[in-house]
Amino acid sequence: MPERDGTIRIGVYACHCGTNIAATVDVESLAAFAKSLPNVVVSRKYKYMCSDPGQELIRRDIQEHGLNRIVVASCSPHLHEHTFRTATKVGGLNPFYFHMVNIREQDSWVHANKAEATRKAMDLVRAAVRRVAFHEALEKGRVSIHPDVLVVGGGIAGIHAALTLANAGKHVYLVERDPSIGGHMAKFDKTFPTLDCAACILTPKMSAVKNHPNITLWTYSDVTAIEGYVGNFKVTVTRRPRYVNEDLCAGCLECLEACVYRQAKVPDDFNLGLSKRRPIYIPFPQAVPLVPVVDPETCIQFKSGKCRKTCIEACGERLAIDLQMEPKQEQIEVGTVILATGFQTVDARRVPYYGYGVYPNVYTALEVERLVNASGPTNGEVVLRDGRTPKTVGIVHCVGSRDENTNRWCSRVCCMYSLKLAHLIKEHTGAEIFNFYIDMRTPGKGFEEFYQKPLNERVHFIRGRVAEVTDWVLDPSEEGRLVIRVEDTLAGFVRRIPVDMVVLSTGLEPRADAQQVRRLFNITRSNEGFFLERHPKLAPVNTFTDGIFLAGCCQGPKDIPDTVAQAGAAAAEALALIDAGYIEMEPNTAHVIEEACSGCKTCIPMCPYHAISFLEEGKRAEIKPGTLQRLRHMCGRLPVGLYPAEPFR
Amino acid sequence: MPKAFEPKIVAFFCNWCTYLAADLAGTSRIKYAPNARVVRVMCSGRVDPQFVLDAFAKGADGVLIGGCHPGDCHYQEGNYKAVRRFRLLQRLLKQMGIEEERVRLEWISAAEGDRVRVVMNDMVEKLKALGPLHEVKEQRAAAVEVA
Amino acid sequence: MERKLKFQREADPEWARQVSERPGCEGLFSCLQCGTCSGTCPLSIYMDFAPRRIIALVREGFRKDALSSQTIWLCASCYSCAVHCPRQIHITDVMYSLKREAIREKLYPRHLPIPVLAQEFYKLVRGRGRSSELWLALRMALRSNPLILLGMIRTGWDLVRTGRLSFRRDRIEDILTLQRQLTPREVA
Amino acid sequence: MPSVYGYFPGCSLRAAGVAYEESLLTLFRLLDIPLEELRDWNCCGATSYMSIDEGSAFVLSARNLALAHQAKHHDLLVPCSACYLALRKTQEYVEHYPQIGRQVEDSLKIAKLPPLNSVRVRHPLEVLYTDVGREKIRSKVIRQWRGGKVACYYGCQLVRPYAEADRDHDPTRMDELMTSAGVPTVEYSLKTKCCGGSLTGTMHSVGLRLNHILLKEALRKGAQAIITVCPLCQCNLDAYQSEIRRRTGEAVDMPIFFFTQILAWALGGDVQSLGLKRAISGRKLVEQWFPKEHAGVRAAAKGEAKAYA
Repeated sequence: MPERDGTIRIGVYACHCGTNIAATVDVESLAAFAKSLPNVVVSRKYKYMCSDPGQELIRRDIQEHGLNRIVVASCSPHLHEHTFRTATKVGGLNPFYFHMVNIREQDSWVHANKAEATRKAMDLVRAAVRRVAFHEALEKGRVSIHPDVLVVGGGIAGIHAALTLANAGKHVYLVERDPSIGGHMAKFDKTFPTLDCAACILTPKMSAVKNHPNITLWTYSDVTAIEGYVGNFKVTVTRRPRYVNEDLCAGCLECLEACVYRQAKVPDDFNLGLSKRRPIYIPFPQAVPLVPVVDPETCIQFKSGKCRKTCIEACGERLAIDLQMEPKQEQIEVGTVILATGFQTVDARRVPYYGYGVYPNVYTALEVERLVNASGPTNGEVVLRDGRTPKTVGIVHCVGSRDENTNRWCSRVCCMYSLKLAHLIKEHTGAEIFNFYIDMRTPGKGFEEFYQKPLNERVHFIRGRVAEVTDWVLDPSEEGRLVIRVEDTLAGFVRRIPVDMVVLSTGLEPRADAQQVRRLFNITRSNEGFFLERHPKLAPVNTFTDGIFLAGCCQGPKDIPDTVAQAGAAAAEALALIDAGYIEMEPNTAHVIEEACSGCKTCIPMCPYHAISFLEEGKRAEIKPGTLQRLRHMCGRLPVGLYPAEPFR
Repeated sequence: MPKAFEPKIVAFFCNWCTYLAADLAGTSRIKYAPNARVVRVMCSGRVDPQFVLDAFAKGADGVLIGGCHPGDCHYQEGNYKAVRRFRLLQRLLKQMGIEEERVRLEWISAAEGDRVRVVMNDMVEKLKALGPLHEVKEQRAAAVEVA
Repeated sequence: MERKLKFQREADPEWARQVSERPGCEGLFSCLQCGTCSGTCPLSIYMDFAPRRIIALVREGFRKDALSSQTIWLCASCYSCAVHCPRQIHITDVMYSLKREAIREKLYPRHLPIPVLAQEFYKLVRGRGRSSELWLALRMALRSNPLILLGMIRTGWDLVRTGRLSFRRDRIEDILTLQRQLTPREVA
Repeated sequence: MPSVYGYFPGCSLRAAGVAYEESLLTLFRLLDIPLEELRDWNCCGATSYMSIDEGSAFVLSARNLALAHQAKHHDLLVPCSACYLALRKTQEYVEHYPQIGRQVEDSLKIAKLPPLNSVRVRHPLEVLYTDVGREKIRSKVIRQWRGGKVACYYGCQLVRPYAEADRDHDPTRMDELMTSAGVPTVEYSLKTKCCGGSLTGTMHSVGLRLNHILLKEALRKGAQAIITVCPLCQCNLDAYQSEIRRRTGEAVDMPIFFFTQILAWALGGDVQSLGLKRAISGRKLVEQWFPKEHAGVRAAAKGEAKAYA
């Protein structure tokens, strides 16, 4: 280390960032000002400090001018702190002899007055120059990464991530809350824009999960506790009783037929209540695992204890049905976690003027997905609740999207799935179809081409947000039908269009329990409630908690190709950690100055991670080995001997 | 007064929420008053009352502490510690004759870029109404020194 | 034949900005032009420009077209647009603001009785502190189209017969103070 | 529930909506809820005033609110939807826009009135639903409904942006109160569609058309009468039916009631005190449903209305 005679020799570098900074901050004066500060040996300005030549400046100056402290005034440390620490290190200094000043995000971009912004930049640089002199050399610690991975959520995102990891030879625990994996995709009939049969592409992957030697699949289960830190998470999974033993059941489904309920009477969740099931059921024929579930809410044995238990009889000597089953807890250790907890569709009742829940012939798009699905409740026939085939259908876009009264965001997939449903309903019924849209969004490979299909099938496209779906009659032709009232903004007048069936293209939103999941995993949510990625462009599957990655719609609405791509990316990030075998930890954790510690024990209850213990021998506090990685802050109650290391002194 | 009073604010922003919110305000090009100088801390729980008193003693007219919303702390409960300490600090400042409004604790999540603008501008407004601290300080110099 | 061509010099973007800063008119520029307002408006079918187009005219700065439209006067203040708007624009308040400007600038359509009624109501309430329907109807009709009265005779008689239309002109006690309070003011 | 409510009748309840005031006062007497009329109240400004001068439109409403505050009322009962909206809107704007707040305050100083305070503006529908409650009303019903089904029509201004009286898109409180009083209601999807307000006077044929649609749809849904909460809606629907008949040749003739008339009747009010004789349309049904022999349990004479003042 070129600390020639113990004197502090600081290099200050002010970045123009093109005109991003230079337009609002007088970088020339800033550099000149820095030169005048104590201990500053070199002060330079450069167009792009983060570029190779910019970094090279730092390296050369360290060597030529014997610098031992570096200050860069440029963008947010969240963007380039790592870059410049590396440059400092390449120059031969400990990377923590570097300090960064944010004069872009928190100065040039948020102020308009150049004099004020320049003065602010000078203040910040002066403070940094003072501060960097106190920096100490720190060494990064290393933690080993447990090679097993936890994937939470068994939709297409979780399935794809789990298979990718398992194929790479890593052991995966896949935890799904529903009785079967498959998620929303299992409900779809065809997928846009190729019109592949969703089941044909999904079910092989579902079976692969079940049969993969490297995947432990726990359905009907929840993650109920997690502790630890990257590389070393301890996870508790609670498996709810399905009252059928997965190991003993052969999937013959004879118990279903044998149920004392001759008629299925319970609304079927998987078909969104469009069909009925028995108290013992499988969610859908291709369910994985193909093991029935008993619903204690409706099973006579659970309600009265007086059932003939014909299901147990039918199961015979397999003895797979166990009505005494209790919840079971599994403890596992994993090094990384992939969250793929998905989304929910907006409750259409939140837009009351569209009449969902009031008029039986108003459907949500997901319900219609089930209607057009060959394995759905009507075997693929699009029929209304009263058995009629609709002759006119209205598809209303943006229900619960782009609306300050419900959700502000565009849900990204509704335009495309609405086009797909228009095509499928047309194909199934020959009905006259009206699509009502605000803007048609088809940005994806093959999407715009797909838009041509319903257009050429003479589907009507009316640009206007539907004002109401109602049953009041203004013209005799409207008697007994639903009337859609809308301004045809392109034709320039208000129209009333009577239809037999209304399809509400409901948007995607965070699951109702996203907040609990966020707390459980200690990650962040963005404004709208989806899980927040570390950086929207450069770290789209990382979270702010190391070792926890995101895949699929829990991070934001997206279609199947994007979900699968993101799941692959999350798996790759996990693999990168696992294959490195260790991760370097930021060294900004607490440590104890042994000679100063009086053994007062004040710090011990302050630490939320229980990372501090008391050493009887020596009568002083000690940071427990191995817990230090989570202890990345000082809580502020600073007893004499406990000392936060740089850079957050 | 010869020139309009521009209050000096020292802001302590937590690394995980409010600092990111301030970055977001930047990327969204939201404009706000340039009176604050931001110090990045890992957690609002790290803000020792001593830091605040020090800032006042060295010429700040106001101190802003920004942390994650309750329940959102990256370190589980640092912001709860911050709020407990903050309440005590407010009482202490009052006894010293420093108006409570000069120190402010705000929960600003990483997604609330615009909230940074609202809080900053509002604080500058309020401090302008209060006037510079040092006038008060001169009268109560002894009290500050004791702290 | 009407020639439909707009030159950009006819637009007044500064006016658009001013309107968007008036109380209640914020959010004008966030309009999606989705047409929910026009669709839900019970009167848009009688308007020369549906409410959505008024918003478009305002934010593009076509001041005269917006202020001289019949639309703003047909608005019955039912607020249906405001509660349905996906951008929560207070369209009714925009209409009010345009009405006031149209009156001030004398740009309102002369053949419509509605602005006449509004002005007569204004005078009546300023003068007496209360409104009385009979006098209001008479004055409006005399100033716009006396033939309106013919159509009202039957209804008017029904109301008189059932004691629901009084010839008395009500006035509050403290009218002089109220008049001092009501010096005309525009908040924008 | 406050022990006494301030009462702001508004111009319409002293004119075309007089039956509303008569039945409202009877109903509140039957419920033993005292009302105290605001001294020297003025017009709320309605929609027209706002079209000319916004600042002084707020002053008009503010004066009434300040009078209520001066009289130490916490709750101000405002039966007319237009007045209700004007007062609520004024409160919101004064709160939200400091410049409006300052102007209003200055104008109140001229009249030596106190600054605005948190007087709660309440519509009778809200008071009956939340303060009195359906249970209490059900327990006090002493007359069994002998009429047909009714359509509850809420109109526009009572349920729109500044209102707290009911849900904006799908209000149900009037229907629930009617059910509590044993009156069958129909699903009426036009319940919040505008009646046109003053357009019946200015753009006559447009106004008639809007009211025609409302009447026709109520009939189609099997209602024999429409119940309203607003003097303007009631007047529009009631007073123009003969003209609608003349113009369309359709035989519409249905009574239009105030909800207070129905409730007060169910609670045993004297038929003479409900303003029923002021009905213009559907008189045959009015007489059939509310026969004269239904003298009150305790007669509330017409003149007594003023006694509250």
